[in-house]
Amino acid sequence: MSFLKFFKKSIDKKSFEQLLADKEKQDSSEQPQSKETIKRSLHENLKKIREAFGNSSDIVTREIRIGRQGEIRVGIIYTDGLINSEANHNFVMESLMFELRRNEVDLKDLAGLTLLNYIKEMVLTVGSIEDVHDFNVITNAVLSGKVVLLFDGYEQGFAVEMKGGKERGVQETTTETTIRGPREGFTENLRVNTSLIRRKIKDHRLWIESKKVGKVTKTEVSIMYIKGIVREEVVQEVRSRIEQIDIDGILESGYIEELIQDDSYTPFPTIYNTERPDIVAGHLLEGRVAILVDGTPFVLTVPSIFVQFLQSPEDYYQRADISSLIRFLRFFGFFTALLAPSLYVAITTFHQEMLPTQLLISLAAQREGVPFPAFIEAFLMEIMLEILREAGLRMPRAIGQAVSIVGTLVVGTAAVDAGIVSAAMVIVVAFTAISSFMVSSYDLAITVRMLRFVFMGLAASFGLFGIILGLVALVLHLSSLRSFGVPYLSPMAPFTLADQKDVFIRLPRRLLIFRPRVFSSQQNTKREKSLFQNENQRKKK
Amino acid sequence: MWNIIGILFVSACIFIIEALLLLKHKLWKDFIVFIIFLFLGTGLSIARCINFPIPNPIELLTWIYQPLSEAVNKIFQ
Amino acid sequence: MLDNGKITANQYKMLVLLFTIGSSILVAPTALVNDAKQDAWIAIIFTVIISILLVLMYIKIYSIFPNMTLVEICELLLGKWIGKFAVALFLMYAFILSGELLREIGDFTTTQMMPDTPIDAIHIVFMGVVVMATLLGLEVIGRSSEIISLWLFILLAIYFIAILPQIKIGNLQPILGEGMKPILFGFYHFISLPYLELIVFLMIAPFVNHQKGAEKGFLVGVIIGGILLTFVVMFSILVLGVENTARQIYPSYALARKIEIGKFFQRVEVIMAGIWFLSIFYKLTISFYAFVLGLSQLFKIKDYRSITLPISMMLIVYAIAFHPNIVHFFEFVHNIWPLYSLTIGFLFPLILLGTALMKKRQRHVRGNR
Amino acid sequence: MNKRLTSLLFILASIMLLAGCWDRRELNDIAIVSALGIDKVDDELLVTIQVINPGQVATVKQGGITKAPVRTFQSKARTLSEAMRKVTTFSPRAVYSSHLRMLIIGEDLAKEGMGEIIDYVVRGKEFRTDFYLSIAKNTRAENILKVLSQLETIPAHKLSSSLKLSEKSWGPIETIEINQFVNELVYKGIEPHVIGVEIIGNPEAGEKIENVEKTKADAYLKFGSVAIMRKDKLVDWLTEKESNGLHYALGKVQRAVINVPCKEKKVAIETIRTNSKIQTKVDGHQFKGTVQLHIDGAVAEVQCERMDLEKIETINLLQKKAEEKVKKDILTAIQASQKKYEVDIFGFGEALHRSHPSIWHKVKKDWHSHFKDIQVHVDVDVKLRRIGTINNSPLHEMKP
Repeated sequence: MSFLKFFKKSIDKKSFEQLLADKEKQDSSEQPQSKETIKRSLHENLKKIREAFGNSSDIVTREIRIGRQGEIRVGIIYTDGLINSEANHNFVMESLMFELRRNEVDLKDLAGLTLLNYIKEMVLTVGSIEDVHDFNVITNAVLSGKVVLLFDGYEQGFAVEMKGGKERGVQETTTETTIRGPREGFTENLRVNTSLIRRKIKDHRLWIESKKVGKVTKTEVSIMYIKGIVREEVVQEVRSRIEQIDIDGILESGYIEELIQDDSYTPFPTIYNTERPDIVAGHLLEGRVAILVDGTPFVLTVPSIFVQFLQSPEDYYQRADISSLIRFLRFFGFFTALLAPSLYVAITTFHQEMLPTQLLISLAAQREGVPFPAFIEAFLMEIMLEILREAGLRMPRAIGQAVSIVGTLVVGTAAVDAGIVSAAMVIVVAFTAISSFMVSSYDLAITVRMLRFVFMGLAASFGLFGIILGLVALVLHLSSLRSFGVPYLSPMAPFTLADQKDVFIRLPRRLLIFRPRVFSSQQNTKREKSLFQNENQRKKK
Repeated sequence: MWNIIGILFVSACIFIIEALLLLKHKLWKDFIVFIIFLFLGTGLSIARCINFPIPNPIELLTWIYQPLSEAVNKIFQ
Repeated sequence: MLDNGKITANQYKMLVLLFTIGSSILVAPTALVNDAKQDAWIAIIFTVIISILLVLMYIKIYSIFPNMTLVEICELLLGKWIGKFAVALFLMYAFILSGELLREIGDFTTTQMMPDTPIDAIHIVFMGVVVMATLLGLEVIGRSSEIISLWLFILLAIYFIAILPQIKIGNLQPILGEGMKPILFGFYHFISLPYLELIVFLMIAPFVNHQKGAEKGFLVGVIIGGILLTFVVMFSILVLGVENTARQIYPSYALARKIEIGKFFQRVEVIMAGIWFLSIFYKLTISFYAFVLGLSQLFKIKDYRSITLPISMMLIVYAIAFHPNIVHFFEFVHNIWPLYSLTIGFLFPLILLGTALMKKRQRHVRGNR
Repeated sequence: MNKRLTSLLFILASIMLLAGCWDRRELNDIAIVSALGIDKVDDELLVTIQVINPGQVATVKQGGITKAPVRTFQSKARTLSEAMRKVTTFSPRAVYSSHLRMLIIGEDLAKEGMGEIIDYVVRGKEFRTDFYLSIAKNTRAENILKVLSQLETIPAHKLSSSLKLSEKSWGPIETIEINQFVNELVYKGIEPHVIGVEIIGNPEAGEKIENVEKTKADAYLKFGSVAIMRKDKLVDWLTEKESNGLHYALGKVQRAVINVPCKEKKVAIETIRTNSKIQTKVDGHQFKGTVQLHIDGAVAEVQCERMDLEKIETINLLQKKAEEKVKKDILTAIQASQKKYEVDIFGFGEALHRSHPSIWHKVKKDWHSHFKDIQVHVDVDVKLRRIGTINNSPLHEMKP
């Protein structure tokens, strides 16, 4: 193993160094004007900015005059649609144009301040203002929803935070619905999303680190964790993996997911994504790290383990006994979704002796005249099902309904009547489809859909023997996976007795005192009190 | 015929997978041992396919232990 | 020492357990009942007790050299050349064991489940998964064993509970009707089949992350495995009867055929096949792993992974070439294997232990001077 | 690492998909055998298989009967395997016998010795051991298999389910699975016995579908007496009384009726559960057998007048009479087996083995001759627990 590791490391290192070099080269070639500071002449500056944006119509560059006689010319630059234009009118332009005139301020003598400081400190009634000197910074500021003010005769400007514009509000999630539980879901706006979590966890130890990722898109990516609960190594790992991302664009958290996951040769999701703030908050409290990406409502949490893809937030909102039962049902659903068609194929074509006689006779009667072998029959039906599902998904919602009805009822019945498939097969396929909806995570459900075909192939060639071997191989593969250092199958393998309270069953809350040991930094309890105790202990050390 | 081609194909696959890795790291000793065993494996497989007799350790064991085994069985009968 | 990752004591325990019941769980009743008739269950309990002593010996060796595999211990104690020779003998044992196990899988599958499938195909496919496990390394094998043993326990529980209604107590009588000799004969065969083979665990023990845990896990695994096997043998006699059990090639499978609860829960002998496949998979994987690892240590190469695939080719060939037919296989297992196992699984570690203790004393004496 | 595994899995997968499916058989390619009949004709074995016609069974369920729900195929050969293979030459589908329900042996074959067929049935992977064994009384097995049945569409299923049912509710009948038969065949302390099946009515009419359409069938099958065997050969048929006694002694009776005489009429006692124990003791050089039988029963029917069921004496009397009745049956059976047939169907030898293994080893060689002289003591204990939903019979107070 050692040499393999070494091998891997050396490759990583090499490529990383190379990447860095490439990056620098690219940076220098793409943005030669990067170090350029702004000029004294406003006119020139505005012209330059307009050129930089190629006279894009949504970039507004406006020149106004302020002061009693309008002696100072100010350029206002912003992107239409990205800023809150009302606030811009009220707090920037009005302040500049009216306040200065109304108060009859002598711009030559400003209580000992320079003009710019005066404007910054006494005129502009907005929250965040940055000084800018650089064209590059200006373009970035304009693109991220800031209003840039340039003053004629000064080599300095202001970037005023004025984010706004049309955005989707906080709505109910459509991908992860629950009967009981909060209705709100994340939006595309990163700030809104962090605020949603902040509202749930009102603690100063909830830390956020942000970074711009994507050379072209410059998407903001934040990692969020609760200091003191989270394992430092995991945060460090997340940080460094995000650091290493070298890509021109991040359009969705899926990009990040793919770039930072441990093992790309696996059909299983090793990073959890969710649209629900309550899930993220729960995960943070267990000691995980959340990765938020601007522009998508899907938030990633790491490390992720296998069982959590079969759990639902509702498990924690309902009574413990009901939740446990439903969890069992979900595991059952997972296995049926994975194995039902392959078991049917294996039993009816290899192990007929396993069927009760009456069942065998009625199955055989149904199969009279069916032209395909059971495997092909199952395969066709499964393919048809997948087509229907995908078509229903992509179609306008109104038509989708009709398609699914046509698909399931008409095609299914007609196929049986025409004697192309047997009725039992339709039942099996339908049952499988329903079961796959029990798998609470969509990512895992897709995996199951894919692996189902593998198992059908195994069943068709070796019957139950093949299925058993397939299952063993599957378990081996799952055991070899890790998610940010945490074994994917934990806490079952490696087995941790203390963590079993919240795996297949969920014990009542008063028994769930401890956080899962695989994620959190110490064996600290879920209760605040002891968290402080831990901090104290650390200080003593 | 086909199974010999199959065996050669599999051996070639194994060779490509492993040898490249070993050579890249200049693990000469590993490489030599690997090659020896690959030849052994391929040779044995082909020998079996053409029904060529291959040495069987079981026969050796039987030859060694047979008298003892008979004695033991006699005791217990 | 090669870097193979570490396994936990619990995983080690599960591996020992799976190794103990693997293969034996399917065929043990026949051999035992053939030897000891009604008293097979006494023979098995007796064997389990003796096997604890045997395992204590293995543990002793392990505790003297907690960080070395059997191959390394051997070379250290017996010197380079004698050591290498002894290692070669041990490796041959591991290789033959792996081959026999693979053959057993092929024989069972082609006899009971898929008579038309060529045995080579079964071997290749099964070996494929074993190779996958070996390549993934001990850590993965250990972790997966925890999951698999969970399934196994569930299946075993179903199996045992479902067979309960079929029991006829009268089948156990007469107790000790044939005297002690048959029991000893049963012991002689039974200790060789799973227990003496446990020596391959000395190749794996050093990779357990906790020495005391490994020692305890070894014992506990063997005892639990022994209890499960006792149950299987007892149920075979209680349900099938002595004559019938002795006649079956795969008695546990025949036993599972008797399961019938109501009209719906029947024809589930595949449960037994599942239990057996899962457990023998680990037995084969461990012995194969021990062989490949030992071989790589013998040749002092850096990573066993590079020779795994070629060796698996050889194993597939030998699985067939070892025995021309199933009768030859049974005769070998019945007559030769116990003695061979005694040599490698008992005599060989005994010599090692003796040498180790002697050297230790010498060093002690020298140290005193 | 992963590259290595991926390529390995790819190779494996391609091998599997390219080469797999040796054992595949589709449901519509197999002929499900429901019953197997074996006769001996001119030194050859005549095999009759009853094959289910699934399509037809399904249509029967929907109401219409057009064709027979089963087909029979026959072939003759020296060995069973050969005969079974030969069937394929005129059956369009592969013969599949895992769902066999009944194995019926012709009487001629049984008399000659049915040992030769046992091995095939036990060795074959396809034969599960859960089917029932039966001997065709006074006829050939093939004729039994040709009779169509009412209520159950598949005759073999009719046979096996009626056998199972009557085992529970009718004393003389018992199911014999092939494993039990083989065990008894091998074991020296007991001889096997097999239930017989016979055709009542006109056998030829039974083959036609019209047989099923009538309310009273022209021909139907009935289980009745027990065939006792010496080794694998049929010795004789027990009478109903004897088989009744045999099953009581073996504890095989679950629910049965004991008719106890009262005056000229009868009182019927229904057994609820029985529990029997056969033991053999050694008394000097004498073997002494005991049969202990406990029966829990209930009064099911009273025919005679003036019987006061409210009195404990009446119940005691009834118990005693029932005990005598059962004891007589058992003794008859034992006597018949000892004197008439000289076959130990009760398993006294087995009981001896269990209690005195060392003595058994000495006598097992000629247990046969020892068995004849065993003194058997039968001890029956009947307990009447209930008397039904009324206390005294209306007959009790019927006007004289």
